[in-house]
Amino acid sequence: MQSHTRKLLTVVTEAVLESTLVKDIERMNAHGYTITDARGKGHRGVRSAGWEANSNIRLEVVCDEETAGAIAAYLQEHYYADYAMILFLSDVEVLRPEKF
Amino acid sequence: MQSHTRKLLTVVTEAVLESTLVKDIERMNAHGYTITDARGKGHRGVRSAGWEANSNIRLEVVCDEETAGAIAAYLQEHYYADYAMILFLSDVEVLRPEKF
Amino acid sequence: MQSHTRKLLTVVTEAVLESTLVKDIERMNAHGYTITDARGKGHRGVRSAGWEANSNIRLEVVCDEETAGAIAAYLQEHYYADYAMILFLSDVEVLRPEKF
Amino acid sequence: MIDPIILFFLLGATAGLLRSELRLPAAVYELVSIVLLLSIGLKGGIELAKQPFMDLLPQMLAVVALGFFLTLAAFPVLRFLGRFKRADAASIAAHYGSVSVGTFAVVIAYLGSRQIEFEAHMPLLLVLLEVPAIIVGIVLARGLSRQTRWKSIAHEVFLGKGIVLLLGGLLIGWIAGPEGLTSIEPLFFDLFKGILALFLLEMGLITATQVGSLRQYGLFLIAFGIGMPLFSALVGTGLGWALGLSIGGTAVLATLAASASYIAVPAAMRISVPEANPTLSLAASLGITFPFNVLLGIPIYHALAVWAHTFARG
Amino acid sequence: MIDPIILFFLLGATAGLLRSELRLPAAVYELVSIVLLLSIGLKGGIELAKQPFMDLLPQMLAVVALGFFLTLAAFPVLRFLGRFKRADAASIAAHYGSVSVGTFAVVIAYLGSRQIEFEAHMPLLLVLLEVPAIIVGIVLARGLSRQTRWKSIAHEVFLGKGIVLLLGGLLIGWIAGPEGLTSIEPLFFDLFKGILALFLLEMGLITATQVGSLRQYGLFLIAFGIGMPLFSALVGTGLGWALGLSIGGTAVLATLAASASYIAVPAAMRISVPEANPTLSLAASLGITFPFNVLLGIPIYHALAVWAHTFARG
Amino acid sequence: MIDPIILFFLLGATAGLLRSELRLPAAVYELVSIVLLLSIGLKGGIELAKQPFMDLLPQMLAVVALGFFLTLAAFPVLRFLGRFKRADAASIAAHYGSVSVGTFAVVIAYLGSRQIEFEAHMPLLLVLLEVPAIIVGIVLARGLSRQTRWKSIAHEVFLGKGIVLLLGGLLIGWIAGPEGLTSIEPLFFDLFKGILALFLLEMGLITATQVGSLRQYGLFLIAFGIGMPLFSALVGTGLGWALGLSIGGTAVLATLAASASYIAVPAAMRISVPEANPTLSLAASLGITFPFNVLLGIPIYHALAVWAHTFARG
Ligand SMILES: Nc1ncnc2c1ncn2[C@@H]1O[C@H](COP(=O)(O)O)[C@@H](O)[C@H]1O
Ligand SMILES: Nc1ncnc2c1ncn2[C@@H]1O[C@H](COP(=O)(O)O)[C@@H](O)[C@H]1O
Ligand SMILES: Nc1ncnc2c1ncn2[C@@H]1O[C@H](COP(=O)(O)O)[C@@H](O)[C@H]1O
Ligand code: NA
Ligand code: NA
Ligand code: NA
Repeated sequence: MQSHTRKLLTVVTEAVLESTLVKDIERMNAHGYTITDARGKGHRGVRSAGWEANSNIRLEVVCDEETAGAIAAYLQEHYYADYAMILFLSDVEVLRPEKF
Repeated sequence: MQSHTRKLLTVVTEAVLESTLVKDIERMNAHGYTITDARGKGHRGVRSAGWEANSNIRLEVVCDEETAGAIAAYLQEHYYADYAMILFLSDVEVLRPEKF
Repeated sequence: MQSHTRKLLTVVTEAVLESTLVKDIERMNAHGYTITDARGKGHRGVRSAGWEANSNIRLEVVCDEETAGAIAAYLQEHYYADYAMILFLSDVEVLRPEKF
Repeated sequence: MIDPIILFFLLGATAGLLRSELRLPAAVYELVSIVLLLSIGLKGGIELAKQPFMDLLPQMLAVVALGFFLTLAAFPVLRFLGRFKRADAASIAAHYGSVSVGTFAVVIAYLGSRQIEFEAHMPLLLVLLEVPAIIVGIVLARGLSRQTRWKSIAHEVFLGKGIVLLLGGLLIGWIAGPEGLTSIEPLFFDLFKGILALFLLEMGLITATQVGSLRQYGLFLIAFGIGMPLFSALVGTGLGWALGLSIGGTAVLATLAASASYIAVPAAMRISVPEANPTLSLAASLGITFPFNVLLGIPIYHALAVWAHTFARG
Repeated sequence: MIDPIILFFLLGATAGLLRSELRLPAAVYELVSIVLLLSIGLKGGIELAKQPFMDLLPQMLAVVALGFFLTLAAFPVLRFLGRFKRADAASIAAHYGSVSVGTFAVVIAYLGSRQIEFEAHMPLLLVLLEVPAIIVGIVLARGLSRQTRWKSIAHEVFLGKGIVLLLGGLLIGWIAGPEGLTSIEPLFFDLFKGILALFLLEMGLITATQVGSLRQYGLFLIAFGIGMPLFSALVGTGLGWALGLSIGGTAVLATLAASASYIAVPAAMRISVPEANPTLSLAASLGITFPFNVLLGIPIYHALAVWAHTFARG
Repeated sequence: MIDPIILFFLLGATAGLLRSELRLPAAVYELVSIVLLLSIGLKGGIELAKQPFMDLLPQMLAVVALGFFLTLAAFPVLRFLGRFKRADAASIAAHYGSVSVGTFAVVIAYLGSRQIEFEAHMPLLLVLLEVPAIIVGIVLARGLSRQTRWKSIAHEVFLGKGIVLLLGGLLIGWIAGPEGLTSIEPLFFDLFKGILALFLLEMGLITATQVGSLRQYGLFLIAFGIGMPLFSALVGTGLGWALGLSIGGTAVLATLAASASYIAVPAAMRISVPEANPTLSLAASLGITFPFNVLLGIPIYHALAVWAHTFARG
């Protein structure tokens, strides 16, 4: 069983951005994404998920390094200034590289 | 404080598989697992978690490299063909290696 | 676009600890955290999230290596003995190091 | 006059097609279905208490046979006319041989608001009709292989949420009887149609998500999704008439036959026939047959029942 | 005598301020708002069926103009007196030019328990008053630039959960009429005030979370959060009187004018004017204006309406 | 005749033991408990309004003493007969010195359906009986150390969800009075037993999950889980009789004494006595005592109350 390295991009941001981000990501050639509901705290204060305006999502994309970098740069440029958002990248091994 | 390297195996798949996967994983000597509800999109289309048949789970197992490889290979062999599923592996440090 | 390495500390533990942990983490200089609801199984048995006493949370903190180590050691010392809890660390790249 | 609960379905479907932000949280959907399943069971149970169980045996057996027959009838059509893979044909056939509780709730509401009586043990037939199709579907896909893990399949089928709540409700209603239940009537009976309205709103939203898959799988699936329930309703009407059911009861049985599962069967097929593509069967069952039955089918099946009874008498 | 639903609000606010563990799951909050929005729509729809639509046109146009006017009136105050950034002033103004469905539900309950009649098409005006402020707010923030993506803004505004459920309820009520809806009354009408009580409990909890931000942004925001609704209520009273509304109807219109959005507008602004700080507008709208209206405002607006009608007659 | 709500509990327990797929989402469980807690509080509050508060003081003090006494009585049994670790014995004792709101709701429903009157301020005693056991439990585990953070414990205890909703309901009922509440009756009073049925369904499912731990911890826990409530019920009956309560009131007080906490105390112990194993106390309280009380205990405690009153009079 051979494994291949890809990037996992994780974004935590405001739930209101969900559909916008999904469109962005698809346009930038990611082959998929996974979303979970989240709450948290950061520079823009507590986001406790008690109601819509106050909820976070946690979005993950597994993709090649280039795509991950491009998406990260795009999100940072377009949303960091105005939205509660963090993102980070890590290395993951996948078994079927053609899926990502 | 000494730390030890283990593998983190992450699986995103259909919620309907939850109890089956849990049995598989336990049989293959993982000492635990963590599950969160998720939604997403991949080769098998949008899974928006609006209702049961359409929901994903995100399952994590921290274990030694061998177990992780074995589980990954088993899942790939048994479920990749028929189910919406991705999996990826990464390196993590744990403090108490005997727990995993 | 330059990237910087940070640590991602992930903790899975009992939901009842949420507010206590959040206070601990903030006191130890983490700049933020993200929480999702979870269920799972470990040495302390099945925690199926059917009701409050039985639910887990999954808490993530991105921070520098020192803070991550300090939080991990603190949690291990104060909660490992009495609570269902695991924690693990991994390396992540962030774009804006000043945020973490 | 159009029933308001149908309007809720249309509202949901329209909102879904227009890609509105409207969405019911999964927990609300589950609450609503749990209450509906229990209500239907309880109502049936109360009535079951009134009649000797033995009298129902012939109807019960007939309905089980109906489930086998409909699945077996659908399979060759799908396999040879539709050119579906064996597993897909078997899985879709199982969906159509089984029943939809949502459709059942709508036909009950339909008859209720027109004050048409029907045999009160219908929920029992609903439960019975859910199961045989699943077994036939698995056998059609797998053959009668030794390897089929019937024990775990039985567990999956009989201990699924739907059957447990329906059967549980039936038993509670049976044991407690009408007086025993007065204290829980406000939740389970008075709110029934309001909760059904919320359920149909959600069903409309879900139905709308199936349109994409339909476009992909084309005309045959649409034709089957309308033709099969019409055929099944004819068989159901005939059987209802033969069993001596009232007009209302015949209409309910025809609707049951015509309805296609979208909860119990998909879950069972996903586990037992995983190579079948769930998108196909759900597109047909949710995208075509459910809205067809709810909007047009039920009045047609009612007319069929009236016609069968008049024809027989005259 | 104080209405019990107000007590639920105070309970929630107290629990929140004392940092109690009490919390309603997000799914419960959504269920409760969905039922409230549908109830309000349905009730309005039933009454709409009784009168020729054309007679309402003048009121509808007047209410749209009111939405434009209130937003435009709030903006300079925020920009020049409050010294807010352009985007922030525009966003807060949009919140106050639009309406709060929760406040509407409370004024309805208030008048209901005092048996004061009001024009039954008020939910229609509610829907109409939600929209113009959003458009004005975006234009104030962005100017009339070509780049503004009006299509996606229109989608955001008209297909948001609130409008879809209110309008959907209105249409269903209109089509089905009072008799058609009897079967769903137990859920949507009988439970209305109980569900409103749960909603206000949650609103109290949410309001309490805004206190921190208020402390940060200070006196001007508090003054605006009380002064603006009083001004808007005066305008609303005047308009209600000029349109020939009853005392109850005038009080409702004044309350609508006085209320500030905390669902539809925040969502729209977050997408269309992202550089506006949402903490500011929510602190004002949820932390000040909602409790002010619910606890003190509504009786004041009612008194205003009585006064306007007496004054006019006398 | 068996009450249908008990049947819902049995349905849940059976489904759980058979490992059915049936599961109520956490949000539904929370909604159901929130409504139950508020209903109980409101009902008590209405009645509280009718009597001078001072008359209740003796009963209130007696009930607080009962909470202290039961916890102190249970501890040595667990520590020396059961050979539990100090922390475990203290924690289990606290569970049994406190009360279960679910059991309270069942005894209320039981008396209600038999039209047996009871003192209407019982919810107030319920609240009072929740707290002392927690304090005793912590002291038993920790000793009277200076380090115990009583401030944060008090916060945990008095601002937990249960107490806030019960007390909040009591206050709202008290202030608003019976007429004030008519508008929210349909949700909080008419649906009470239906919602209790859903709650017991879920409790059955949860109870079933405790069987595994019971097997592990064995006979002593089972004996304690039945013996302790019987003893407590005797004490409660005696106290009820001594305080001059009616037969119904005595039965309620006996049931309160007999019931064991599974919400407030577990949460408090988990934070304040973390070294106590929560599996032990929950297995006893949920796996044994709750079903015992609901299925057998309550009729016994009722018989006890009748017997005490006859015996006393005769
Ligand atoms: N250091 C951190 N570690 C983990 N999650 C974080 C961190 N900082 C922020 N977050 C998450 O990202 C969201 C937005 O962050 P911010 O833009 O800093 O407010 C927060 O609500 C948290 O959920
Ligand atoms: N590239 C990806 N990155 C993150 N999650 C993915 C990706 N591809 C698929 N997924 C998740 O895995 C599920 C199944 O994937 P698939 O089998 O490709 O449909 C999807 O519903 C997503 O939640
Ligand atoms: N090996 C593991 N991999 C992933 N999650 C785990 C593992 N072990 C434990 N967990 C999670 O951590 C929680 C507490 O673990 P424990 O203290 O071992 O009972 C469990 O309920 C699981 O959610
Ligand atoms: Na069928
Ligand atoms: Na306004
Ligand atoms: Na007790």
